[in-house]
Amino acid sequence: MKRTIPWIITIVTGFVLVIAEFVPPWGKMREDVLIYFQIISVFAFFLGGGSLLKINLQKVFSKRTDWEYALVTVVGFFVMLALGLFKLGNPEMATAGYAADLNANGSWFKNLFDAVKAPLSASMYSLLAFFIASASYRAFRAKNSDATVLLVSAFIILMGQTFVGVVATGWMPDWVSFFKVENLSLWLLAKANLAGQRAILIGIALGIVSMSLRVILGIERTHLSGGDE
Amino acid sequence: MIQALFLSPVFSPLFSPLFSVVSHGLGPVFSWIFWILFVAGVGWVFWRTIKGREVERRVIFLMMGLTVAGAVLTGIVLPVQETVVVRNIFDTIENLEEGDKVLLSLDYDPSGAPELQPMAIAVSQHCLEKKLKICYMTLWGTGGAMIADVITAIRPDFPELVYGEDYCNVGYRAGNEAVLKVIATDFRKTFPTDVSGIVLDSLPMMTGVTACPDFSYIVAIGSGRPGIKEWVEYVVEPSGALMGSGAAAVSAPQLYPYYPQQMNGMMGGSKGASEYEKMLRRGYPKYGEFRAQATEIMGPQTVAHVFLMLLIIFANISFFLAKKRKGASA
Amino acid sequence: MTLQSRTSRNAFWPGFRLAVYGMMFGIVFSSSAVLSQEATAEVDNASTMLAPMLAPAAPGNVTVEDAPNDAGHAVIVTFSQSQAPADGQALVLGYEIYRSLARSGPWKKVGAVPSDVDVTASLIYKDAGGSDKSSDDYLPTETDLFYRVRAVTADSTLYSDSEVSAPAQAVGQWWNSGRNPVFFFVLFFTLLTLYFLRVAKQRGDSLYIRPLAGIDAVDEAIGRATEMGKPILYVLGLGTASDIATIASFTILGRVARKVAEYQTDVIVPCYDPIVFTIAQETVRTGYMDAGRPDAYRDDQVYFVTQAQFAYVAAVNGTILRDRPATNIYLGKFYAESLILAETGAIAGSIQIAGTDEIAQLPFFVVACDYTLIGEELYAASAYLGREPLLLGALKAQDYAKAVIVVLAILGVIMSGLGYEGFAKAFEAVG
Amino acid sequence: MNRKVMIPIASIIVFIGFLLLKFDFEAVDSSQALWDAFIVTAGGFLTLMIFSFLYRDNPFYKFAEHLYVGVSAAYWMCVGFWSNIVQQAIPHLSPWLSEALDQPFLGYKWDYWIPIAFGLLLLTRLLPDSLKIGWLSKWTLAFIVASTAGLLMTANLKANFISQISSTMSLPLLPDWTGFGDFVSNFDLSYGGQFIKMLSNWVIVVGVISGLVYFFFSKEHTGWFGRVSRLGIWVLMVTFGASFGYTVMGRVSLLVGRLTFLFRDWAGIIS
Repeated sequence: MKRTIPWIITIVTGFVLVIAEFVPPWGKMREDVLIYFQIISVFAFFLGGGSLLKINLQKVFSKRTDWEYALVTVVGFFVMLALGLFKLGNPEMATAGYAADLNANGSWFKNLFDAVKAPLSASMYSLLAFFIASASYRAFRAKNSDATVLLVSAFIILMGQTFVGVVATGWMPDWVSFFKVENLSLWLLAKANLAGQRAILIGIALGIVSMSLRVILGIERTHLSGGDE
Repeated sequence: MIQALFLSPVFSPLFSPLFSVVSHGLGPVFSWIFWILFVAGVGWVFWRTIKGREVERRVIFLMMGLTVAGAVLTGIVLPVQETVVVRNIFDTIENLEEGDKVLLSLDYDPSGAPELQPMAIAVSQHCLEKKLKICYMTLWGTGGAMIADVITAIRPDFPELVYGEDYCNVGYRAGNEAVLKVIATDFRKTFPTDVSGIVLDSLPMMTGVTACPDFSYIVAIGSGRPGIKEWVEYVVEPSGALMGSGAAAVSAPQLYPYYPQQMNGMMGGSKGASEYEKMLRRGYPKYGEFRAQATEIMGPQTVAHVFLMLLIIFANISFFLAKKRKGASA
Repeated sequence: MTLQSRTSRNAFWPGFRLAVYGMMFGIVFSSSAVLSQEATAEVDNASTMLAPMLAPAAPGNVTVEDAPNDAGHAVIVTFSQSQAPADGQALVLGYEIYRSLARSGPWKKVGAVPSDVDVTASLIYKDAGGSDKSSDDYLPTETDLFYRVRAVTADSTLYSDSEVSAPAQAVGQWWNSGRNPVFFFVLFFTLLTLYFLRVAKQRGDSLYIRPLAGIDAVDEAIGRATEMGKPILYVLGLGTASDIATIASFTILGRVARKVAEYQTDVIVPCYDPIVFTIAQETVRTGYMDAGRPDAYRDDQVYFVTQAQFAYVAAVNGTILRDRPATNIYLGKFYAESLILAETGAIAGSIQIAGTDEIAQLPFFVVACDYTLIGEELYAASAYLGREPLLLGALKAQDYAKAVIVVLAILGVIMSGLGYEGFAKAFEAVG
Repeated sequence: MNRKVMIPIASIIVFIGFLLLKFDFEAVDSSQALWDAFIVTAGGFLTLMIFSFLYRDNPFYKFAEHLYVGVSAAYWMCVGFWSNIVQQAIPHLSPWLSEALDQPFLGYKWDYWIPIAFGLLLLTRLLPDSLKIGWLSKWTLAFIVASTAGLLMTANLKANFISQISSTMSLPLLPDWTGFGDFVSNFDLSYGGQFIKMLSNWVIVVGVISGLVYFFFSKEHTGWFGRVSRLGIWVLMVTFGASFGYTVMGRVSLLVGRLTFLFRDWAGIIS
């Protein structure tokens, strides 16, 4: 039971979805399966929230190192959850009741989002600007032929996006306009880049098809491994 | 010749302390301090690298911060060159008929917003100018807030808009690819109601919309997964819907294999956004220079690019010097 | 014609009606700019000539066919347009399509098509109805349907109907022939995979796989961590349990856990996805068990962080700087966080091994990490390490499929060069 | 008092001071005004806390990190609950629940209980291990993995495999070819010229093929095979370089966005 039922579920679901691609009358069934998928994926969020709470509460109660910070996590979690689940301070509640837009302007949920989550994720993301600078300085060196090719191609694209490059090659006559930096960088992006992207894409697509095939045929069971079986 | 170069619109803001073209209120003195610090810093980094010593990471961080901060404070604005990839999206919308429906999917969160929000706003404004009807949706949980922000931003220009007739917002559904696969054939199965529980059938603009191809144009603006790639794989490929996209700069190169067969245009990063803003301003002059968000970003970005190129050059000079030294001693 | 000029004439009666029609057509179909040019001409006409006109010529040749490759409930209506207007005849703006279950009616309007400038061109309308009996636009399958096309003008009293079409039925197909190329490839690849699985089972691990630098470095890195007495950080990325990259990464994690247990060091696995977290726990525990040291496994080695991208990165960054792992291994799905992680790792001075099939992030790993598995190499790595017949066979099948593609691509290019476009066309899947 | 108490208290005082500075005392709607002040103040402080990581790990960063983790998990739960459970499932499950949550009831669909049941099975993971029913979540897992596999398989084959191959095949290797003489006499290196067009197509075709050769795993990369695979690596490196260079743009614009917020909204030093 612990092994067979998941196996049957896998095979049935997989086959429905693949065969529906080729057999039009099955289209409806596929839609239904995918609607189930949409609803189930929300439970993964619940599982996430639950696991987070479990781990952090354990930390707080056992007063492990940094338990104060775990407390911050727990408090943040509950405040956000309360604002969202009860739609507190939502101006649309007066007319629409609980159907009000969760993100209505002025709702406390949206306000807290703007105050805490938005700046945190934007700042975290913008750290990349700094890291990209240090990575360029540290790692972009012409150590060998591969690194040189990488360096040159990145450098041309960088030049193409600044006026420096445009000014530096602006003197070129029309019959060698290919070597003007803006053209060269566009060409690298649209042609040479495309070749590499396509090669990787085809390889990955094959890998995905192969793995999906093994999952649907019930050969690959990594995701079902372990546990108390 | 050199004088002309300095006075050209490209360069003069760089020398804003000299020509006092400062736009942003801090005044030339502060800009001066920034640029002096910048030049001194770059010089120092150069000297250190030539001497064969590594420059500490924090110094690089600081320099990067200073560069961008200086550029933001002085408010450099650079001319934008249009490309056909972006032009295609603008033309498609320009050629749609009044009353046509456009699906706008905002699949990003606040972290990607500096690049992508300007695209969403510019495309929305353009559609509403053309009296097209917009349906907003998102595949990201955080996208709901982004849609709310876009609508807040465009409302002042279009006070007469009626919800349900001119635009609507169906909001978010979890399920990533599964959402796309279903809406490609049946829109209402996934979105029976809009974001505040109103049945879609009762929204006048949604009559006749049963699946994605019923929209005259789809613009997917996204910064990751699920995003444009998934739109191509699960909506455009099977249903043949017409799509344009706005991509974060990081994913733009990866999306080139789909252009122009599967999507007829693409805005890449803030450059793409600023091109679109430029086209919009030319066609509809009421969107003045001062409201172009993406265009404001382009100036600092260029300065940062120059800084990065300098870093790469310094690093390689030092690398070769070190190799030579090693070669000499060996 | 711009929008302003159309709306400014709204006050004028014929113009108003025209605008209504125009909008109607606009809503139903994204028509060409040509239509609006026609309409402008008509506005001027109508405003100067208020005298009643004659009805336009009727459209003809209404033929109805079943729409291909669907589950029924749709037909395709083709008809020829009205002839160019003769003297006194009103200009045709567009055509309305009517459907009925009987030759005599009642008729139900199902859609409209704008007229084309070139009146000799025939027009096509796809009538796709609902499949739900209770729905308003239900279109029955395998029932006789009759169609009639009406040419409409700016004046609602001036129109003319076509002859009623011959009866036709919407039929559901059992096979979508437009997707044949996809189907054939699925079939081909399935057989190929099954064949090589058999071969791999028979021949065991004698199948050759070329060594991958990144993977050879893993053992070395574990040894280094042991010497330094520091832990190893294993990041599974942002993928879910159904992502191929994550599944491949599980295999490698199992192997790393076993090695780590043997060498008596520590492995830390912060997880992004709650489901991935549970599987990772099992994998590491099994690894420790295989190494014969189940007692060394602690529950807090593998822990769940959160399901928000940058919150997760923030936490992993903290771990890197606080625990200072000797080696960081990033294998799986990665997005924007790739460079943040890799650079923070470089600050901490760790050896870094990365691999992902997320193409946009590969450059950052290539630049900032010591070893990088590019795309498919990640999948291959799990086969190389595990040496399970299953994975080896699948990899072999992939390689052969690639060989076939390379040959086909070369052939295709030559064929196109020689002018046989059909060869490349045969690979295009429709619908 | 030790540092562990002093620093948080001092931070809170500074924060409240800043909040008061940003508060618009003349606003009509004072609760929204307070929120507005809070959004700007908190946004600025949290941004600085994250940026402090660039110097080194510190308690402020740690605080921001942990707050972020908690808030984001709850955010996803709320959004998912309202969008998929309330708006998508409940209108088809129960008229009573629909009314209680102010949703329209759209008719029974009994099969919608299936995903709800599967979802609840998934949550058995949260129960203590001693109950020994955690394995039930494998049913859900099987469903999720199989659906994704089914979706990925055909979509990838079509968009990323067959379409990509066919568009590589249909590239003409001799575009605008009018004979060798014409080619030589009109030869130039202009961007839109014939030679560059030809070069582009050759680069794509050869690049794709050599790239694929690099991804051959069951053959040793030696001899001519090794040389082609070497070319493949170079193609990949050009690709990575191009991506890297192009990405710099996006990354900087994010920083510009943040700094503009800090300077304009938070510190108020630019207009």
